[in-house]
Amino acid sequence: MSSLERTEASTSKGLNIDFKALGPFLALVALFVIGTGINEAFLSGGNLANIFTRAAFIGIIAVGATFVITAGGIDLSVGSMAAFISGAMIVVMNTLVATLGAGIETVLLGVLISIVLGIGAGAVNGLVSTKGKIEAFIVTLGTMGIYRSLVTYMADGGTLSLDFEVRGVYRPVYYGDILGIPVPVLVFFAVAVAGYVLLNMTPFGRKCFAIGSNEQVARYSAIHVDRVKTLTYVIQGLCVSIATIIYVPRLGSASSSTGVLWELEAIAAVIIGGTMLKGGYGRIWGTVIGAIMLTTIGNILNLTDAISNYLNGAVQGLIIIVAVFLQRGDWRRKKSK
Amino acid sequence: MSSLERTEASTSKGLNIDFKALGPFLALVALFVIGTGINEAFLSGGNLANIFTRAAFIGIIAVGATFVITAGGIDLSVGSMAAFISGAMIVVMNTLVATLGAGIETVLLGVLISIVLGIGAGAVNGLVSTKGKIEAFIVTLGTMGIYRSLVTYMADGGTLSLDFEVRGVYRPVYYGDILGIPVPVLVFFAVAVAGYVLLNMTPFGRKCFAIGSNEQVARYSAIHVDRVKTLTYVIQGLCVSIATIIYVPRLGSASSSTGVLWELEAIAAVIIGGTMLKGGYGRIWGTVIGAIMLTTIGNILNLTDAISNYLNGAVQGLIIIVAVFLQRGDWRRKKSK
Amino acid sequence: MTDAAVHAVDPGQQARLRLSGRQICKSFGPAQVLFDVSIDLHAGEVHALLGENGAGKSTLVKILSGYHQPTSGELVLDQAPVTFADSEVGENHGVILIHQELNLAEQLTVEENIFLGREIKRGWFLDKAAMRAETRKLLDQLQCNIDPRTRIRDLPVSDRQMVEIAKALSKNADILILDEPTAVLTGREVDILFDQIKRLRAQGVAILYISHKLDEIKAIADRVTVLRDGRHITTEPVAGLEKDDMARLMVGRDIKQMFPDREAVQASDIALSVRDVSVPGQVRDAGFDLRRGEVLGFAGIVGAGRTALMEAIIGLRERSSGDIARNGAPVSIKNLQDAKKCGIAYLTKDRKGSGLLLNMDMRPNLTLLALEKFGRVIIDRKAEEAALERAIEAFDIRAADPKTKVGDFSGGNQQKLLLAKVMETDPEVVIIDEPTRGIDIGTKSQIYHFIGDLTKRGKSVILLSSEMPEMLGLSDRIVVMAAGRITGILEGNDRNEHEIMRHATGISGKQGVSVHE
Amino acid sequence: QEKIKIGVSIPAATHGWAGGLNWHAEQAEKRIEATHPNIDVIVVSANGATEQANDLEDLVSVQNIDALVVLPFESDPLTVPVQQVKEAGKFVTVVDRGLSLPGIEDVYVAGNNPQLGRVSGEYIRKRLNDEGKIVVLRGIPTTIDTERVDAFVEAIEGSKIEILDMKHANWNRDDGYEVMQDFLSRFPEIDAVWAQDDDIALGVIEAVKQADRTDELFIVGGAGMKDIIKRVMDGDELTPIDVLYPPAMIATAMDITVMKFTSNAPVEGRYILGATVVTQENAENFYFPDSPF
Ligand SMILES: Nc1ncnc2c1ncn2[C@@H]1O[C@H](COP(=O)(O)OP(=O)(O)OP(=O)(O)O)[C@@H](O)[C@H]1O
Ligand SMILES: Nc1ncnc2c1ncn2[C@@H]1O[C@H](COP(=O)(O)OP(=O)(O)OP(=O)(O)O)[C@@H](O)[C@H]1O
Ligand SMILES: [Mg+2]
Ligand SMILES: [Mg+2]
Repeated sequence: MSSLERTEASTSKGLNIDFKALGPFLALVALFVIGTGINEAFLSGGNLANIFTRAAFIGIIAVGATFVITAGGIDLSVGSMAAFISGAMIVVMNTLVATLGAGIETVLLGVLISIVLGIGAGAVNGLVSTKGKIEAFIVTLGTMGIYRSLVTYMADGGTLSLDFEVRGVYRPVYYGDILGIPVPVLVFFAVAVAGYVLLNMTPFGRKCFAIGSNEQVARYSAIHVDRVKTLTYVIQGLCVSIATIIYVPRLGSASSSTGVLWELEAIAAVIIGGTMLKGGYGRIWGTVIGAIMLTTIGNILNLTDAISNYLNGAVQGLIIIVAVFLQRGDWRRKKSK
Repeated sequence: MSSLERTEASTSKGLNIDFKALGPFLALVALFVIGTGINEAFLSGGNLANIFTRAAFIGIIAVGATFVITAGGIDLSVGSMAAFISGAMIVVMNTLVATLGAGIETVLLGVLISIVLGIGAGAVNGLVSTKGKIEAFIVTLGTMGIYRSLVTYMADGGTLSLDFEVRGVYRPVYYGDILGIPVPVLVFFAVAVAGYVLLNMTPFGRKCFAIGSNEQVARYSAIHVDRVKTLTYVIQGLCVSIATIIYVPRLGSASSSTGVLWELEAIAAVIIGGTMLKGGYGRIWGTVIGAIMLTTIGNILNLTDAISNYLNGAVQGLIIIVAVFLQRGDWRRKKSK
Repeated sequence: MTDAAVHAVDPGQQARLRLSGRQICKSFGPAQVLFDVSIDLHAGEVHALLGENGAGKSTLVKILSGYHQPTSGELVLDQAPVTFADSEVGENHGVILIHQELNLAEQLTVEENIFLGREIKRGWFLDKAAMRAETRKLLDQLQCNIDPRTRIRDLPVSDRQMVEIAKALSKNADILILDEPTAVLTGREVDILFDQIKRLRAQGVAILYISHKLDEIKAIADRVTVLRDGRHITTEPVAGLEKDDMARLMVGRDIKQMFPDREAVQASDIALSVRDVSVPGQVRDAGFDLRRGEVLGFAGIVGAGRTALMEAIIGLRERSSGDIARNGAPVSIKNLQDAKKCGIAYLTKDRKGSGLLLNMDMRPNLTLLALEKFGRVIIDRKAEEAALERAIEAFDIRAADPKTKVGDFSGGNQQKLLLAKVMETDPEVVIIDEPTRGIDIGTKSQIYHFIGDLTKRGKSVILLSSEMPEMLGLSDRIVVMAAGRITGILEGNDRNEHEIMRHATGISGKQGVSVHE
Repeated sequence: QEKIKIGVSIPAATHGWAGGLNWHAEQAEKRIEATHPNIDVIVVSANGATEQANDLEDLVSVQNIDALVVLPFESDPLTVPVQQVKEAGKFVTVVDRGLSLPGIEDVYVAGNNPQLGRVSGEYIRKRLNDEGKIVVLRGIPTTIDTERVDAFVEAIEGSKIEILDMKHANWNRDDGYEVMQDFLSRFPEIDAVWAQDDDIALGVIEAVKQADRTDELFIVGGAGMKDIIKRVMDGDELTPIDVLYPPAMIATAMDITVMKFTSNAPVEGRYILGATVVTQENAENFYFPDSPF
């Protein structure tokens, strides 16, 4: 009898989970229907490619943010960090042209620098907040200012532009495609899969969940809380670096206005996707869909002139609220029962 | 013997609390010392009045944010809300000039509108998040876009400008002083005292603490969690409205760029002051000092020509981190023992 | 407490029926946990509720007090059907429940918690002085010597429980329900609680009392209702029942031997040796040897520093001095990971705060401590599932639905899961702090035998317990601590309650004056 | 001997043009301080109107400046704060965005936003022979943006030029790129793009290139960023002209203000800098490869 109960229970649970996981996906489908209704061009291959390619930046960063938030942290510095890393990459590559020429090596070295800086910047955020015992909010608010200042300083207040020859070599990383799928989308997909595996299938991911849901329990379970938390920031930094690597060849420039408010977008994508801001529960696929949703909303607004431009923000805000409401509504009701 | 131990524990606790409360204050004193070191004019009455007057805006908003955060919520919409309310006040007062003339009545009606809108906007944030069961982060991210769009729309993309005659009447609310103390500072002080009393000396405040500390426990203690949470947003709205009332006579205008990033500053002031972002512990005086600290940092950067403007953000970020580190360092160490 | 005083309802007083649950059924999702349970509570009577872990006791009392709604069935209060839409309505009708799990806001102080949601006001403001005075009075009534301004998170669990009791008492209950109030209390505190219960009974309060300690039921209850697997088994006067009868009614079989047989262990074979461990303000110069295959008991009054000592040994607390050796070789233990590598495992007494992730289901909880066993790169889910099945089997963990969040488990099943979690590391030395807190008598016996088996396999156990029978029945030797020091190590015939108390209170032993009779 | 202090208050370098502004201000500071040892220039930058008002207060109360050069973040909110500086007896030079009340400033060095819109509109009108379909990418919703767009619309009024849509690209390259991508998906036929600003224009260029529609349209930017000037100079078909709105105007204003303290000639009045059209012929005069803008 009890085993019978168990089977019943687990199947219905299965359905439940599907619903929960389906939520963001359904909201996304709804958006796509709206988009198509507004303008047929929405469903054109080109437009879809645009949406997914754009979603890649925020999405990759948001995958990192999913780790940080799942483990109970927050990182406000990602937008500035992206600007800073872009700037540093450009400066390095421009300098290297003189010695190495505008070849693959130069680009690879730029990429290397980006990864080193991303990991370093993430480690700074993580170590200062864990070892210094300062709230992550404050630390990353501080580094947000610092990284942005650094890029402004490097650019002398203006714009850092990548050498045009290097751009040519580097260009395919953004504009290229493999079997018709844009490279950034492939990278996004790869990062998401890696993130999924890391968060859901490895001891490290499990530890992130544990720390986010109860730090004390994690400590009593022989988890090196500080180390794991720091690593989540490092992963965030690495994700920012990857996003930057595909961002730089797009316009070949970086300035103090690069990446402004990306942190908000990234966190929003994470939360829309169902990850809990208080930590303890994270969902990479939700994040991916959250990022695509955000991009899609922006795209839809550009496809119609029915709405006054001045009200774009309002429509965007409304859609976000409604989408999250629709996606959460049902399982919440169940829970509160 | 066990009672002896306990007495020891409780006295040291008493000391602890003092230290903890002193922390932000000491950090502020350190900042003042730095300021004076850089430029003697820092301590001039005029400059100090400027600092405190400026701190009033962010400070008043941050007092409201202390309630929201203590009860475990967050409000990202305050900056946009301030812009929206400013805009609405200006439109209303400009319209009233035609019928009522540019007198006290016009200003008072403007103030009334401001309060109604503040309470209303706060209620919207609170109700949508509690009744709709949507994360406050998402709701207020949404309303942030909505309020800002509304002011842009009202201003037709430009600037709403208060009638110059009304400005004359309204002016003393910002520029006036009583016994040498600028009016905004007095208002700030009054709001802080009221906030302190409400948070620490009334059942309502107690409920905020309880909800932030453990919502389940609060619910089991017959606390109407949704109602109290909604009220914290209403209080936040009211505080934004009060801040707006003293803001409008300063610049006499509102546009889509009014109040940008004030939410970040307000939350930072709250966290710097020692309130916990996860809820359950809030401190109004800490918030007040946090707001003054933030303003002082900005002021100090204007005292010297030594630092490149491009690096302002970096210096600001560093000081925030260091200040919080100094202020937290000791009691944290005790705790981790 | 051991003497089984028998109480009957005072014949002169009409046993007035106050609250009944009729044909209560309850399901959580697909899992039904209560089947047609009925219960009557009379004024001036202590009614005990017995049942194994997961039998549905807590669920039933939550329904009686309005925290849950029954799926079917009804409540009748003073002959009239009622619905408690929420606990507030229940409380307004005088039904007060002390939860099995502590229900306090940890960041608030004692007085803030006691008056949470019903603060005393003067005008619009809190009357803090009045609340403090009232709190003081309540605590004094319970002979509980804590500062009303202490934050809950700084209190040991037993004090927290006393705060819960004080809170309930202050609500002037007509119908008071206590769900395992004594699981975390010391003997003295239990006596105090019983005095209060008797006082209330005399005042005509109807009391429903849940406990796994059958002594207590004998001592305090008038009638007892037994639940098994969510079904009502019987309701009868306690007077006619012996402890064994109750156990049989609960478990459905006889419990033959509570404790395992102990074999003598080799005194020279030292598994763990601890010297001069100090933790500022909590432990001073503590040292002892743990023999292989031994159960070493640690006794002492609350706050004696037992937990602090153990946590210091395994690196969860910073120690100012101390040397630790495993099998004669010195080891450096700086954190729990190190301790784990040395084959030491620790079971915390605070299962909610530091034991289990309440928002997750069983599987991640079970494997969290021994995660590397399930794959260093990718977690082997199959192995995890297998481990879970084994643990459910071995520790008899009963969850109506294995996917429920651990936080929704019955208290006893949480404790079993915690034990299973710790044992996943295959430790050589197990330090267990209050291992049977909230565990039913049948399972308790299982756990004792489990501990016995461990030692037979050459593992060593350190047992921290405030339950005297458990301490005496299991331990080969008993270390007694008082005020942060080890005051004596009792062996052979010295292992008795009297000696333990003398050492624990400092009357005899290193610090005190030795009085021999 | 006390130095003469000149405070310069400008918006922070949050977009390309403002970046240029900051760069020119710093260059001018170095140059002026080198040539006039008795003058100290203090440049402060603000992230918003409120912050700029704070800066003005600080320049007066702690730095005790003698003169102020201010490029208001927005005209309206800074009117009163600048007025207070004036009332404190300082010499005031206002740059680019005029104040809402007349007679406050001693010197006004004006850019001409409506003219930028008008000139751009007139060019597009002429080039398209009064007929065609265009899209417009606007800046950040502010008065400046509105002034430019209004003048632009007015300039093409009466022609058969259809504005397919206007969207805000916030004077930002990334936004320019994305908005243009969406315009390109939406409209199969676009004859010209008014990007209003060179940062936006750079994003637009990449989007057009990506969509492979470089042959069907041309782009008019604005401000005189070196990258665009270079393209104009090189005769790029995509960007035939640029309309000047040089951030260097801050340096001009600073120089004029210095004159007040170094020469005896009266310094006052309005200096209006026109929105010059940069073509391949004259581009060389406006190309400064060393500037960050
Ligand atoms: N909120 C809930 N959601 C799902 N299942 C629940 C919930 N609450 C209780 N249960 C299940 O109901 C059953 C009965 O639990 P209950 O807590 O009533 O047992 P109990 O008799 O109090 O046991 P114990 O002696 O261990 O405290 C358990 O299987 C438990 O997992
Ligand atoms: N004043 C206090 N501040 C913080 N924590 C305290 C305080 N007093 C007691 N505790 C906590 O209560 C627990 C008491 O542990 P301790 O080791 O002192 O006693 P114990 O003898 O193990 O108690 P028990 O008999 O309940 O196991 C410790 O975990 C300690 O952290
Ligand atoms: Mg129970
Ligand atoms: Mg200078």
